[in-house]
Amino acid sequence: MNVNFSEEELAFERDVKAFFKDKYPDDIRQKQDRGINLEKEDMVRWQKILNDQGWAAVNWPVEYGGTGWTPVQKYIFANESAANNAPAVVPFGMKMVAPIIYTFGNEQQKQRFLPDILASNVWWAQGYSEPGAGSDLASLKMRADRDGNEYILNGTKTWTTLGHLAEWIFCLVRTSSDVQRRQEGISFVLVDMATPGVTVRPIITIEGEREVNEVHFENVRIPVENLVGEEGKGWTYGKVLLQHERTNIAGVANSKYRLGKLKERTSKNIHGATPLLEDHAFRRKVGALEIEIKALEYTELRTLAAVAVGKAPGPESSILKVKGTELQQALDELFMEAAGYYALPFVRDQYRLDFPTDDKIGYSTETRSALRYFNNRKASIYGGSNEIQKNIVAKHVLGL
Amino acid sequence: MNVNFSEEELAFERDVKAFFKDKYPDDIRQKQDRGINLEKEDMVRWQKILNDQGWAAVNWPVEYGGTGWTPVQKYIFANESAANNAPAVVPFGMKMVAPIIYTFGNEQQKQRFLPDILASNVWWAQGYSEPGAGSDLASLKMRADRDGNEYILNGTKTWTTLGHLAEWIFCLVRTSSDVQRRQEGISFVLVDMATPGVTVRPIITIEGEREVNEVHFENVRIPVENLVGEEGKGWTYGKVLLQHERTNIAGVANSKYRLGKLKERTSKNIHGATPLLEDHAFRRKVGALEIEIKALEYTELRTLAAVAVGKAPGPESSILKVKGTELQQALDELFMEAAGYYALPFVRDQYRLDFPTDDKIGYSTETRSALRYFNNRKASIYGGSNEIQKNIVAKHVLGL
Amino acid sequence: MDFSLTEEQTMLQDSVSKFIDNDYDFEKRQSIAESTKGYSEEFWQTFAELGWTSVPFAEDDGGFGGGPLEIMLMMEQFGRGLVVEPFLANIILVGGVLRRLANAEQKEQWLNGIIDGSKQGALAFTEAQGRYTLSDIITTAKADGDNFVLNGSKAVVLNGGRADFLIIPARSSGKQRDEDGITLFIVDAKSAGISRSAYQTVDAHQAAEITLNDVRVPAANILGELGKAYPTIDAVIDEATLAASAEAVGIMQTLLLKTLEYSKSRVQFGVPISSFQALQHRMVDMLMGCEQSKSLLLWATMANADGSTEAKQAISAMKYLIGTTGRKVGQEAVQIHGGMGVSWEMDVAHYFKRLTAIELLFGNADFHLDKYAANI
Amino acid sequence: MDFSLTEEQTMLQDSVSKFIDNDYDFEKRQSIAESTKGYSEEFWQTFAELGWTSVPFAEDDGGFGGGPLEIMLMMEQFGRGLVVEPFLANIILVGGVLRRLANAEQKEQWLNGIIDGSKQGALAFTEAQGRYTLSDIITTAKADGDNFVLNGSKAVVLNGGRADFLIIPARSSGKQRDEDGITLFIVDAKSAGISRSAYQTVDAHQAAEITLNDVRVPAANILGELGKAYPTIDAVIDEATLAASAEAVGIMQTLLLKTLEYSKSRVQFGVPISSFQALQHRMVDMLMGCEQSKSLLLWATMANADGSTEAKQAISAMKYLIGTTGRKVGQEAVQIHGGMGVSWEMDVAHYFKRLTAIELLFGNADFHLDKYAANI
Repeated sequence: MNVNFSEEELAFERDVKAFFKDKYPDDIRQKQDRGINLEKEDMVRWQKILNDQGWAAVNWPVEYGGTGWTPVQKYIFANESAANNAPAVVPFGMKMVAPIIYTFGNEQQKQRFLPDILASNVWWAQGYSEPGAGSDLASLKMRADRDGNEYILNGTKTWTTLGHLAEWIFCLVRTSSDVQRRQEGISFVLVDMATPGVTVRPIITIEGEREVNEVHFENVRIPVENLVGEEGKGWTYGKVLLQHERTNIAGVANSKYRLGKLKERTSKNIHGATPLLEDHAFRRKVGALEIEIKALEYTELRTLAAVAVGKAPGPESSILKVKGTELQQALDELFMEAAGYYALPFVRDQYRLDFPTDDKIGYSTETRSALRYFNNRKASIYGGSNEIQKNIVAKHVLGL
Repeated sequence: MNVNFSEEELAFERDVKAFFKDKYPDDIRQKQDRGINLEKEDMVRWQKILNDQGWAAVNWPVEYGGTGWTPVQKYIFANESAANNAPAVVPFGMKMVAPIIYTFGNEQQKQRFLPDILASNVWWAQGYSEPGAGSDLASLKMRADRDGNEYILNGTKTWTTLGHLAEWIFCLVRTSSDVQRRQEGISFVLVDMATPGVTVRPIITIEGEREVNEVHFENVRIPVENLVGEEGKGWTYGKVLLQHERTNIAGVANSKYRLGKLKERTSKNIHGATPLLEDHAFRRKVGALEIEIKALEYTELRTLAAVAVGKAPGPESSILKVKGTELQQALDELFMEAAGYYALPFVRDQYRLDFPTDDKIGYSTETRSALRYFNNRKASIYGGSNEIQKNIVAKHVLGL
Repeated sequence: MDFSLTEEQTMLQDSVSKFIDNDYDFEKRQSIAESTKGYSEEFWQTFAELGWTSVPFAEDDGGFGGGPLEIMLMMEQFGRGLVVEPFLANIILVGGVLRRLANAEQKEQWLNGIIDGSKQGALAFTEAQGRYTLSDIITTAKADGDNFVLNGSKAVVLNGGRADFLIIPARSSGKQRDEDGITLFIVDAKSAGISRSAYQTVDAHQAAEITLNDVRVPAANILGELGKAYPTIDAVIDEATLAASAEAVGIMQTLLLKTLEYSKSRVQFGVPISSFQALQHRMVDMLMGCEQSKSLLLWATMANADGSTEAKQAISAMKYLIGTTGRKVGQEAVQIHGGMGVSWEMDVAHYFKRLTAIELLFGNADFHLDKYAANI
Repeated sequence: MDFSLTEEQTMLQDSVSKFIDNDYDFEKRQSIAESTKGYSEEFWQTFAELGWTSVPFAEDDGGFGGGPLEIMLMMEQFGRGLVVEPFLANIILVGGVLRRLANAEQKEQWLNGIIDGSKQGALAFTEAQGRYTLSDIITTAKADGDNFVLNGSKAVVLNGGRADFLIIPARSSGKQRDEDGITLFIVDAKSAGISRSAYQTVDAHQAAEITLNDVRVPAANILGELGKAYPTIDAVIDEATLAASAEAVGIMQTLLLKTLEYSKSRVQFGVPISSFQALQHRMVDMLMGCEQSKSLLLWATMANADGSTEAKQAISAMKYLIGTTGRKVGQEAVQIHGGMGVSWEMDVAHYFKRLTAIELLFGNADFHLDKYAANI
């Protein structure tokens, strides 16, 4: 056991640093640092740069374009990416549907879909939740009725993040109701969102932004080739996907970055005021959170190390999601506390590149802090609520 | 609404203060202040002094010897009693069985038992829990089989606090198994512990003291006159008792007293060390706990005020028990933290009046702190665990 | 010691409560909040007509002669209804200063309009660097003949954008955090040299950044004594803390009720989620948080009303507890509502936001715990 | 960065683990703890024969040449078995000082007996007023010819009652909390002027109060340099903190396992209590606490083993986290065990007590969070 990087790992770290220095676009960096929402174009551009480097698909098998990195390499890359505040990959294509396609899809599907995901040519959305279904996914009602060589889809998906920007959507649908268990009769299908009968309606979230959507399907016809794997096995595939999603949801590298920013901002002297970080109670909170984040970093590293010696990422990854979201939300709270009264102004206009600096309210992105806090309450709700995660851990890890 | 005492209340407070000054025995005060366990004789003596004053049974109806005090008077008395660190009344007779007897017992039982409880002539123990039954009281197995004018008792009660010092025990027993619900067929009986077939065995608790017992009943014959109320209604009576028990379990006055002691002790300068109370983090913890205790004091006062205008103490008293024990246990933790290394010595011998002061370990009762912390983990377990209390509140207060 | 209400208090409470139930449902509240003004002028007139805007003022000033208890009863109901009308800014903050310091002329000119609802005011008590320290003021006031010249800026001034007049604390002497040397000036909001940048706040209230650039104010517009305003500001912020905390308690109780209701109707895995024990226990914790908060609200309000020496400790204790348990109650309400809890269309989301904003007003939990702990 | 064990490390771990499983069940442990000596001399000899007492010492000194990693692996197992034998006091504390500072003669006289198990020692690093500040020493050492004269008292000296010799930090110069001016003296425990009051601790270990009254110590018994002992004491306490924390992690994992088992077998209301969701979620929290603690134990141990600059921060981070989550895990284990959890006869009660004692050793959570936060 040792804590230091090996020579090879240090060399890799130098390469990654150099890459970010040379290739990470300055306009995107500026937007990120100033709290300005990225356009889809920004995100696509950055993904294509990563893809040119061969680093777009960190976790994919090498044969489909993955990196083949060791856990420590992945850790180094994630840290550098976060340290540069680079945009996280939109997960729906790269991290969600792609693993299902390369694991359970047929050769034709792999060839048709994977390259466009890798190159960020096609954006995907997730069609899991339904109104009324929530964390109880198996109660889903959206139907796919076989009609010759087509399925006819009817139903509604909800909480579809960035659904208004996506070209394709993957859905869990009910292909049969004549089953013993609700989990049976569910299939995994891929839908071109340009197909007639698909409509996307915005859901405005608590902080006032459009990030999620309801997607309605009315007699939407898709070819049977768009079924992934076997009919009726969608639930099994979906569970695998949820576990992939959880591995990536801890967000430790990003939390480390944000904690650094918090310390930086609260160390500043403003108009003769004592920096907040000198306040004993606040400093202890920052310290305690840093400790928890460090612990989670090692918990994740231990999990990855176990995976590297052949253990599949199993239900214990739920721990990473639960703890990871708890810490992200604790960070949100500290940013808001640090902002004080400046957490209150609801001034979204000032977050654009051409906004006059003199008119800006707050020293930095204080006026983002409460909005982020509100929005990010979703972190413990979406993707299987933390309550569901705890149920999973209780059942599958603790055997209760 | 107002926060101050009225003239009458202030006069009452003066009377109570004078009583404690004049009548509270100095040797008992010394033992209490030096952390020395009281003998049964001490407790009896103090109860008799209270009884001579007419203040033994704070909550009883006046006709049986109660005080008839208003909630504010009860509050004043409890605070003064705690401020003098006077021993709390042993609850099993005064607060547990007596309310059952004067509420559900017959005239003969009232006359036979209540005066001796009031005068502390007879000590009672509680026979509710059984091995394996725990918080699930209704699963009790101890039987009472009718045989002519007698019941024959067989079974075991456990966690019987001070059972080795008691002369009588009240028990929930099963008088019939031929019932629809487990709660039916349970009766409430009174047992002279000198009856042949009753044996008491000690249970040593976590901190190493004998405080609780197992009480075994083997063919113990008691007269049917010892049945309280109706056969098969014991469960109903027992529930009322549990609610009485909960009202008294918040222990706010005592927590206030202890918090004061904690502040006093941690304010002292010892050999050039900075007093612990000057430590910012510790001081905040003490402050936060004081705030919670103050809040609970007002929560209790509000409950008592509601009772005074005719509402019965109902399931909401569970809140007092849950929060009250949480705060007592938080105090235990702070005392232990304050003791530091001196929480570790396991030195019970030094807690007696004739122990040479020079040989004592610790400045005060530091070496009691961990033991009390360990022992008092029971506070959230006995008398219906806090989990059960929360179930009760969820069901009966929140309607879940 | 007595928790009972007088008949007058009960009537006041009922009157506000009925208004919330009959006229101020969530849909109405949202349409008001999203309107250009951000509050209903019509309702504000109703508040005045019903006498609510006159509650804390002396009968001699045309008021109702009420105190902290009456304000508490009203604010709890405003919390329940998530009322966006600027009661706190006009009646508690501005009114609190004027009824203490304004002379007859000043009352005539400014206070009457506050009480009859015809004028909007704002107390600019915050500066960016000061966080929650009321004496941290670097806005300067320099004497110049019969006038004073004000320079500086004020941050997140509640009601500042639509106020007809402003009360500006400025430093006429002393150093940055000195309590001595702070003077209150009352100025027309349209005076030369004042620029305002108004905005909505995250809880659908309104505030503004205010810059003072050589603003000339006649000495007659000083409220009270030169340099001696701090104790008044401090007392008014205490009252505002009590009022906002009462609103918070009203919100917390509403969030609990709505969460209980939702949990009973929301079915997952074939049963209502209210049947899940883990959620039940958490809702019990919410209840305990609400009850404990309500208890300290009563203590602090009564202590302040009675002029008790423990009033300031009680206020800090209350704000700390409501800050910490309010955050917890709000988060749990959202979490148990799941996706709906983070949807703009759901009332719960907006209660949560207002509760969060109150946590940040007049000193957060850390600030007040430190204040409290300094005096234990 | 690598979490894998060497073959030697795995063998060491297995060897201790097998001893716990085969020879050290709870009944045995209790009979040892309640014996007069409070530990098993026979087992202590076994520890020596198996080489465990030699693990952290250099091969030149007759040791195994192990470091923090090997100690961690052993201590986790000792935690699992709730071992009362004085490994921490003799091998980590006393041994830690001796292997750093003792000269050849001193090693011969004192260290050999520690390694072969024939001698018991104690490091008297605590004074009553000092809490967790290692430099807070008022015991004095005054030079008198070739001797030093020691006066003062030492509090809660682990293993102090049965130690054959004591290592006494005393102030040869400087003020109460100065790091400079502290000297370590090694003295026979039966020297004139030493009085000891020995007792069991609440976790069934042993300690003593020690009074030094004109104790004369030859200058040859100074360990290391006059007045320069602080860095050594500090480093040894760091190692002891790591070792005790490893023991704590072993205990926490054991408490979790025992709680899981108990909850599956304990029936209430007709079902095992493991089926109650509220308890399930709390056991998941226990698991997360255990995993997070284990992670920081690994970080801190590896950092210390590698001589990393972040080692001291890592140790404070770890002790803070284990202090806070350990307390929670212990309390939950007891609570879920119900009445059994507070019964002397149940192993869980004794794991809980030892875990609590470790929380208080070498600085509690508050102390280490302050240390950590000072350097963020």
